[in-house]
Amino acid sequence: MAASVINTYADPCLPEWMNAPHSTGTSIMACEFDGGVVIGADSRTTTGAYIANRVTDKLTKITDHIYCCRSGSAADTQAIADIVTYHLNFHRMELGEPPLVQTAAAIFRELCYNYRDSLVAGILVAGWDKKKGGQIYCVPIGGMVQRQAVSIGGSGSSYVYGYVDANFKPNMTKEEAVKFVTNTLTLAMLRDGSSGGVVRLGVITEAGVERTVILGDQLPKFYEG
Amino acid sequence: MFRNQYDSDVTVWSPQGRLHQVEYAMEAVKLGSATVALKNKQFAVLIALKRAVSELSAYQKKIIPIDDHIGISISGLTADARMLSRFMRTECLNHRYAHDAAMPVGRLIALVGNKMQICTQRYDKRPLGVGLLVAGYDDQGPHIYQTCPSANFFDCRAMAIGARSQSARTYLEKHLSTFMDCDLQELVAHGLRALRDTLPNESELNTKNVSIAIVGPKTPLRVCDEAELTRFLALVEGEERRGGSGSATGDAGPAPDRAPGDDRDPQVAVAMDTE
Amino acid sequence: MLSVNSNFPEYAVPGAKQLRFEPYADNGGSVVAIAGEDYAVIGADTRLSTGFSIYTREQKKLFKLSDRTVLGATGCWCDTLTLTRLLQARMQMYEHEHNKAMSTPAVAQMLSTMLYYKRFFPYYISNILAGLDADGKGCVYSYDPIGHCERSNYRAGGSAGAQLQPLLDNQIGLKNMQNVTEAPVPKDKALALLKDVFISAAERDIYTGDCIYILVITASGIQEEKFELRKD
Amino acid sequence: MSSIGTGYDLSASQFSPDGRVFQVEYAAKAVENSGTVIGLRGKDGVVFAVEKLVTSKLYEPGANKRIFHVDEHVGMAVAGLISDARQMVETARSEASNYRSQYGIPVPLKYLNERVSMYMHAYTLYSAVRPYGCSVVMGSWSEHDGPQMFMLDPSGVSFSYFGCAVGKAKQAAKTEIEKLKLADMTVKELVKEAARIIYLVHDELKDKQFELELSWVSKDTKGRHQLVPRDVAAEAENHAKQSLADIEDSDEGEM
Amino acid sequence: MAFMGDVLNPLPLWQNGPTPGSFYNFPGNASLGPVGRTVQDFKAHSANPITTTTTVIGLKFDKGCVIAADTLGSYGSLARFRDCPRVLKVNDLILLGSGGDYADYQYLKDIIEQKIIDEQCIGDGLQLKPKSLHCWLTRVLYNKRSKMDPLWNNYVVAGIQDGEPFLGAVDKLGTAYEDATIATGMGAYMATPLLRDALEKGPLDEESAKALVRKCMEVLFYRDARSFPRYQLGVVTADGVIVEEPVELKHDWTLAHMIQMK
Repeated sequence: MAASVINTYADPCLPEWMNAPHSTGTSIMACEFDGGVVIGADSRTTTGAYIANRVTDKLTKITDHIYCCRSGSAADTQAIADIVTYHLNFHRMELGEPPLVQTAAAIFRELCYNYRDSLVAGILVAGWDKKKGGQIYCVPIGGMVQRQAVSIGGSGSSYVYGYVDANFKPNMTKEEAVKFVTNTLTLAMLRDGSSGGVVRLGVITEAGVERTVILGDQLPKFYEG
Repeated sequence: MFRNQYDSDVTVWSPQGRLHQVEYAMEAVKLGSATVALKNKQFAVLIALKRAVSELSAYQKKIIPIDDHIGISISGLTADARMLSRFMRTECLNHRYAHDAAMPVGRLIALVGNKMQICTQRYDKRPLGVGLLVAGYDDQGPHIYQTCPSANFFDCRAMAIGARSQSARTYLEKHLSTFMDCDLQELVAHGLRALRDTLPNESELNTKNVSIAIVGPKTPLRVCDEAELTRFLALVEGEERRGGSGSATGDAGPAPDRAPGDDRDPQVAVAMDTE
Repeated sequence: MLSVNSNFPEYAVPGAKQLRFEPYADNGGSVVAIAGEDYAVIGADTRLSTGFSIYTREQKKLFKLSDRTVLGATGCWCDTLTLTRLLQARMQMYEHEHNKAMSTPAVAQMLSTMLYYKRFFPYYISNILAGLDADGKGCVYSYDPIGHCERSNYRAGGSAGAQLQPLLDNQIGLKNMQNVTEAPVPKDKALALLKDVFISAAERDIYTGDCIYILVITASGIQEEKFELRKD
Repeated sequence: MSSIGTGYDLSASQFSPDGRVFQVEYAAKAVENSGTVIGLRGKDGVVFAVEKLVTSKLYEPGANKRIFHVDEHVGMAVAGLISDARQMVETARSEASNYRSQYGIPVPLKYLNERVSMYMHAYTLYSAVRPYGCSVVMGSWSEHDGPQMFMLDPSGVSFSYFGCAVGKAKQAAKTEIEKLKLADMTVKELVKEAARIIYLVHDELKDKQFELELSWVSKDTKGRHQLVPRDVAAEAENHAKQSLADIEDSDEGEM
Repeated sequence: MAFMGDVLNPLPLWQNGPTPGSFYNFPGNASLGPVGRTVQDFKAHSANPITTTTTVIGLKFDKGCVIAADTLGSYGSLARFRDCPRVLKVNDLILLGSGGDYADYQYLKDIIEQKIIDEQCIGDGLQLKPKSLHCWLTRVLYNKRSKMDPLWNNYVVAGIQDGEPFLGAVDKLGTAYEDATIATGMGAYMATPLLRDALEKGPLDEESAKALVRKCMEVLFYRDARSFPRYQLGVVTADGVIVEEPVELKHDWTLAHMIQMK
């Protein structure tokens, strides 16, 4: 996640992190299980090598049953999430029922595709609805959309594709899914300098969302030789 | 015809649920000379009667080619027809440009219908005072369509519109069952006989006052030249004319021949009628 | 303008090539047209290629615009497709408005205007128009991509145009020849010459080859002919 | 209708002293003159039937339809001025297509109906335009929402129905529809009933020829709106003719 | 580049006349809704393909055409999405294959699908034909390239045109052609020679055409670094269009034994 402010008046003599292009990094993840989805993210926002915020919440609420995990430019993704939230709330009133996850994903895609040249946004849209239960849609940079059973994103994700492929099982229980997401994100944070801090989690089921945090010092331990 | 307070605007419904302005526009179609369209299994044919405004003037053009596969024959306000034909030509051209294929006839007519409807619903417009007979050929074979000022259109097996066209329609209805299986020559002959029934007693069809257009498989729309017209006219020459049904009033000459009570054309009621 | 690579290096796509969009492509091909007293012949090879790969070996690059006018076009193929489509649409409009078919000189003039109208984002095409004029004489018009138009009796254009034109100058224009008398070129000789020049073009130009598609325009109509070239 | 002709009935943007907008009522009259249209909503789908009056022998049989597809899953049967109705069909189609392109899923009928109603209503507000002279019935079926049907008037008012009728013989048709136990019936049964009702209410003295148009959208059609297949339609039509003949026979018997 | 300003705006194609193509409502010609235009006006168009797919192969046989493409969506060198179907049944007459940017393909796919729904709604029984779709795609892609905002795709259109097989391709510039064999991307270099060679030996029937295409997919899997061993195959004949579920490629590595390990 990038706190990105372009400061064109910056003094060229200042250190890199005060005016340099804003370095970014994130690890986000979403995983289907029996009855819902688990979403998770690290909490680091960087400007260059400087950690601008160490306890960021990158899981953003869209509706009661739909959340998105944001990666890319913080400003871009927040703006997009706000627009979609507005749009879906309006749509819920028109329809008289909660909107579908697929609908949310379609709006995200529309925005990300139409402004693909101006935005840096990789988003996971996850949630639960009556029609199809727990769902995850991945909207990467470029503006395509793809439903996936498990999806990871952000710069940290490149380090853990193998772990996800090796450990994902369809129809996990909620506890298994939470454990799996926590482990994956921890591994990503350990290898990606741009990701770190705490692991923020959300479990979305028919009952709504259940948010938890696993603090940085309570993360699972792995080989660090 | 007397005035009533509900006929001043196209945006006013009468208490009976009628639109008088639209119905009046339907009358304009009957001011034009008659035109006939009919088809067999392969070909669609337009046959029109042309008028000359005076001895010195040329005959008014009645048939307008739209594309290689579509032609229209008009009755009513020529200027309105020109506007519509320009629209139709552009649509056909665009379809060809984008799809490298001829525009299906029915789809073109649907577009025309929707365009014409707009001006039957707005205060600042008037209905188009022209009826069209459209002959076209596409993948589904030959088509005849009729359009009205009411923005209504009909997929027809044969049709006639214009002054005293009732006689032509009577002829067409009578011989309807034979059209499908007859050849092109016979088809044109039927059309000419139908058209002749709309003529006053003392006038005759000749190469000057008749236009014929033919379209069919591997036959791009062709408006017949004089030689071909002569050949076709020869088919019906010298035949006994049916007993003057088309000229009950004896109103001769090319002047607008509207006579009250004459061809009380059910078409008007029909087209505005909501069936 | 945000650039993923300079502003967000973490999100740069690893291994992806950064491409600059180039709206033009050179798809090769050559056209030769020769006009005679009462005929015009025009031929174009049928190879459509880009760089070292051949899209297809049987792409006709001649467009019959009417019974007496044919356009040969090579260069950026997407521009060719668009230009000829517009040209055909405009010719049909002309026919509707004037109730007659467009003459070759009229098409020639219109083509020039259409090309110049895109002066600042031109159609990258080498156009050669052949046909019969109002008097029934053969005519050839050649163009540059932005609409310069010139009438002549013979012309070569396209990827091998520069190689072929001197040969035509010599053989038909009788340039640099001594003791020759100018005489109209008979149709058979024009056809034979056309095939010969393409054979030599296929030898030296990799963008020309496979086959020649020839159209012979006379008062009685347009005849087609094909002639095989080398396919490597 | 005491205010008729007093000059308060010439514009859609004008109330009469007794608080009515006559132009809208007159537009509804145009619908009343039209061939009868009925819509029946059963337990697994919706059936439309239209009495299409044929005013000339010269028309192509089966053409000039009064039932339209709005989207894959939505059908629309229309009564009133057909040219006005076609405009409504266009509006509904573009609404459906916009929804699909924006949200990536088929438009819910409830939403579509609301949009089309708003459009229809807008034409009852201004003097510069006239109200539409048509009523439309829309129907759909989906796994999630089951069968749904709405009818929309020239006034822009719409309601959801189990069974509805509009056009010349709407009263007679309504009476017949009320006799049916719609909620328990399948579309296969409803098609027969729909055909029978149209044949029954058709007034042979006033309008000689007519064609019966039938369409359905149901679980069996996988939620796609389709014209009823030719053999099923023919069977329903025969059944209708037969039951009509039976009634006539029994009438004669009583004489 | 001051004059380029004219280029980015949709300019009429000639003065004082109806302009086929510019007032025709192509996707991308119209603004993208209330917000679309404002940003488009000043944005620099230089989009690169992001999530990409590789080769698509098309081959004509005596009674129809076959198209094949793998299901991998690559994110640079990362094999990011493994389930990107890109062989599309358009209607009973047309099969469409696509390579290149997957987001652009999804965008155009939605538009094509709506086009087909619109046509079904008309209900006149006429169906879009492959040649028409091929032409339409050419126009769409050319218009986009003329705005310097291309759809970064190659399309292969296969179908039955008036009873005869049709196979055509369009690239991101709007370069269109028809041929009996088409392979885009890496396939142009590695599959085309195999396909042309087979076709030169005589006409193919459906089974031999499918076998040949499967062979090409295998070769491409060995030699194209962005390929994937799962692919879809679609066949169009006069009987209709069939798109297979993705199948696993059989690959053979026995060659490895021939290398002497030291």
